[in-house]
Amino acid sequence: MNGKSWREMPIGAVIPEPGSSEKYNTGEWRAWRPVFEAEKCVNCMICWVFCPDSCILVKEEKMVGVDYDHCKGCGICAHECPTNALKMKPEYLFREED
Amino acid sequence: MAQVKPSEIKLPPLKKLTNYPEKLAPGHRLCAGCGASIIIRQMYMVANALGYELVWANATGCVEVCTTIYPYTSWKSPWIHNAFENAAATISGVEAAYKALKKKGRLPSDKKVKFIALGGDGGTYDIGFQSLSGALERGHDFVYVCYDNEAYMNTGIQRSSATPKYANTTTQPVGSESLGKPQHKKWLPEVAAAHGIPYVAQVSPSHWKDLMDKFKKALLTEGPAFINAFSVCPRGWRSKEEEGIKISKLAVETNYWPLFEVENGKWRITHKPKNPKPIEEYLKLQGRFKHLFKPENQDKIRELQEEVNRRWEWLNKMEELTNREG
Amino acid sequence: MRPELIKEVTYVPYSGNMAAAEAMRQINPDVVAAYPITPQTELMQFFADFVANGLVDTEYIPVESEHSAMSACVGAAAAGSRAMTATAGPGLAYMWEVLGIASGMRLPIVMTVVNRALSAPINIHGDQSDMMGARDQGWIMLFSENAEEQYDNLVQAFKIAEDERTRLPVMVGMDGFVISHAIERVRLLPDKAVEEFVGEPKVMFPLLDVDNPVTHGPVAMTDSYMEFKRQQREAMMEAYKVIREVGQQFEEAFGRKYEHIETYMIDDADYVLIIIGSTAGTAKYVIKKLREEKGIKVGLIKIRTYRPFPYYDVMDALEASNAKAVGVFDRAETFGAVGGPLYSDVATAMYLRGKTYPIVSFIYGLGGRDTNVHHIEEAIDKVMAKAAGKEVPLINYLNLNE
Amino acid sequence: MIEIRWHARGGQGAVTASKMLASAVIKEGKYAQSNPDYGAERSGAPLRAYNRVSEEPITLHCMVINPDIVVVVDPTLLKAVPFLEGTDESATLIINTDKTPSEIREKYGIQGRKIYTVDATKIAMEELKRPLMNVPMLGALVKVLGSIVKVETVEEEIKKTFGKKLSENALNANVRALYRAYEEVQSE
Repeated sequence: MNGKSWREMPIGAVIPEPGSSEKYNTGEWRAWRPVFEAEKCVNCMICWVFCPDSCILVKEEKMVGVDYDHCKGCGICAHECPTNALKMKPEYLFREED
Repeated sequence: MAQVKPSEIKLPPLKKLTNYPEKLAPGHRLCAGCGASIIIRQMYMVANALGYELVWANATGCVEVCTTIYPYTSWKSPWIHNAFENAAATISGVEAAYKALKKKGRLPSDKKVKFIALGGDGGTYDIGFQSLSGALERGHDFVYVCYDNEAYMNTGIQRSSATPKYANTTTQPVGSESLGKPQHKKWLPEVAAAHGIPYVAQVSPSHWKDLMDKFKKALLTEGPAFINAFSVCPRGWRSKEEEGIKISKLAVETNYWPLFEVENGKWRITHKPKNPKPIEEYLKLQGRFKHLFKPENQDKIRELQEEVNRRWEWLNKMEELTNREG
Repeated sequence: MRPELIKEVTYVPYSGNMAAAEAMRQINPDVVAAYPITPQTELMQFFADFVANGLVDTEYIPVESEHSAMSACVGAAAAGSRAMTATAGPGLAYMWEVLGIASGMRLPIVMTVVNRALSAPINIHGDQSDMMGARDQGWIMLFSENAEEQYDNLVQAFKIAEDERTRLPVMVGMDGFVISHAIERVRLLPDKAVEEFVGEPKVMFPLLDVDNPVTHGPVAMTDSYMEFKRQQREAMMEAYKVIREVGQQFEEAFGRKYEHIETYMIDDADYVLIIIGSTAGTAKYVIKKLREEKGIKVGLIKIRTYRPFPYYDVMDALEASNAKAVGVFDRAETFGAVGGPLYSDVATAMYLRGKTYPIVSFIYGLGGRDTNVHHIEEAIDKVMAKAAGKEVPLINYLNLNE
Repeated sequence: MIEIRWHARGGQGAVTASKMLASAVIKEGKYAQSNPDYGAERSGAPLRAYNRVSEEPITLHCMVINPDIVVVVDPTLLKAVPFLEGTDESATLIINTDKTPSEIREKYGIQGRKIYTVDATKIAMEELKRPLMNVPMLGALVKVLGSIVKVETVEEEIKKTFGKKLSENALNANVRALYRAYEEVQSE
């Protein structure tokens, strides 16, 4: 809920904070989780170029993992990965750990 | 500034592109496996590499609704939504303002800017068609990108003029007296090309190199450019989320979604599958065509194949015709 | 540099369209997006001529429809530029959706509306149904009696629209043909004086500030939409003050008085007419004549600010008079409601003060139907009859073939 | 305030004449209106145009119903349109005809009203070589109006209106036509 008074909100529903949706956790939607095995990865960046949710984490041109706060678990990365470095596993396996 | 031919500007390899910040923030609420955000991200990869700031006008539709739910926005670029049918008119105003403020020395930033109008097929082929045509004809310096998922997906899979024949939609559903949409899809890039604008292209995110190369050309084009992008919709097409890119590839490899461009009147097919796959390969992965696989409907699949062939031949003729010597 | 054309106050024979175009030239907006429609067409032709001859620095977009005209203005205003347009009747109706977007996004766009009838049947003539149909779209609405007022109102409009307290678009209406096409004496202000009065654009959240990217026009769900609408109401209430302040500044600078309403011979009036637009001028003539010839004391309240509606001003004026009955003139219908839109507003004003004057409602001038001296006299007769306690129909049509 | 109604046919320039009159009056620091007959400007079709001229501000924004002066630009309209409509016996008529005022009075059975005639067609044909009677009729009207506007101011308006469109010869012909009608207009 927004909950803010109309007096405090910017006029015209302008959103002055770029990229604020990062605060919104779409990772909750996930039923399947892409699990990354770094040793199989060749850093081809195919997963990165196809991810619909900007969730493939890359540092210094190397794939380092998945942003689980936002990944919705569509599975495209795993499906397209040429080296099977990403595999989809049921989310419940991990949720219990939380 | 010296004119550099787009072909002389090379995009860096994928790895290098990862060095730029993501301009479409996660946390947007597009469906898992949505094609539209893949397209937008690939466009940003090009803009980042070429040093362009993109200013967006987004038609009402999935992307608009899902990326800007107050107080959240996924955009790290200036972005405006006006209405369903007027993204092209809106960007016309923004682009005109840019020219005016530049002339009057009142631009707040001197960065390299390009104006992008973005709409789904509903906002582009149908309700936004007049606005699109007007803006193309007037020659504004902008790129119109249509993410074509072949129906009004935002509101629950209603047919559009981009819906292919025999697809099952909620406003022309399959029933005892109906096989889905009775008409073929509108050939919109061809219509856009008929405006005589400098650049028109059809792309698919599965062929990302091709997409990026075309978006690069569109960015470097002075004047209007139109790009029609294949945008998989797992929810609306009744397809598997993880198969989005696979389906996109098949759309190209069956010639259902030819990759082509029209550059200053010259038509060019940018990818010619050596052995095009039969249309069934593409159709069978999507629930919206499920009814065509009943034995009594085999002729309908043939009909769709014929339409694919017809467009493919037409494109080949256009290519031949517009590239003749002398 | 665009040339300075008018260096001192000049009296010219201008039509309303010419006066509006001249105001636009002097305001020198950044962007104008417009589509021709009778009786506004001429206005845009004059302006296009200014563009073609370098008399303005404006980026002019000859769009393919009114819908796109307003859509482009929304884009241009959000971008951080000063945007103007003009339309009439069906053109305004076609813009309707985007009108609410412009005000909802709080964009200070300024538009002339050459008031024209709505179809069907199709009719190109003067009628205020267009603006009355758009009255809940969140725009500040001013009406002009004549060409000179249209000019003056446009000169004031950006100061009203861009004020931080308002940030609302402004439309200024003048009656089609009878004002837009008729030549009258108009006082033009010097180019420099207008430029100075209008001032530099006041910009908020400009889209073109790519270093500070903002999102304009997001989705607001059930948890925030209503708050934004409440803001708009507040802005409109603030506009009531701002319009008055700008009117005072205009008077100080140029000597012509602009308030929310204009009263004419009201102080001792036994009968009061309330009118919007050009017919208020005809009524002034009749009032003067009746007073001179027959000693009948009639007065007039002319509504200049229609949104926000000046309830207090109307009631102050009525209470200061000797009004025994009031005639309210609507150049628009509201089928299925009592009276026309102005009738409802005046009745509400009375309710707010706990005062009820007998009201006679007049519907006049639809589709350009002439309303002349005789018709106003006929209306005054009815108001007098009502004041005398006689039975008068609640709604009366002027110059209608019964 | 004087109210004027013009009767002419589309293409004869009555609307322009009406505008030039208003402009000249305004130029002299007085008040005027000029209204075309909206939406009926089809070439050859009968049309009306209106003027109001006054020493005082004019607030009337309705059609001219009871004109003080009626100007008939085209003599063929005398039979075709009710040119006396809305006038009373105090009205003034200015008619383009080769007849005298009393001949016109007799032919159309006109009671009261002051009648002026001028052969504007002849003036137009001689000076302009074309049947453009608006300028000569304007000359006659200016004469009848008397002190409210000077013919020299109208001449300036003609030069301003036509200056860019016409050759110097044609412009001079118009000015001659204006003055000739101004002099030649006759009353009973």
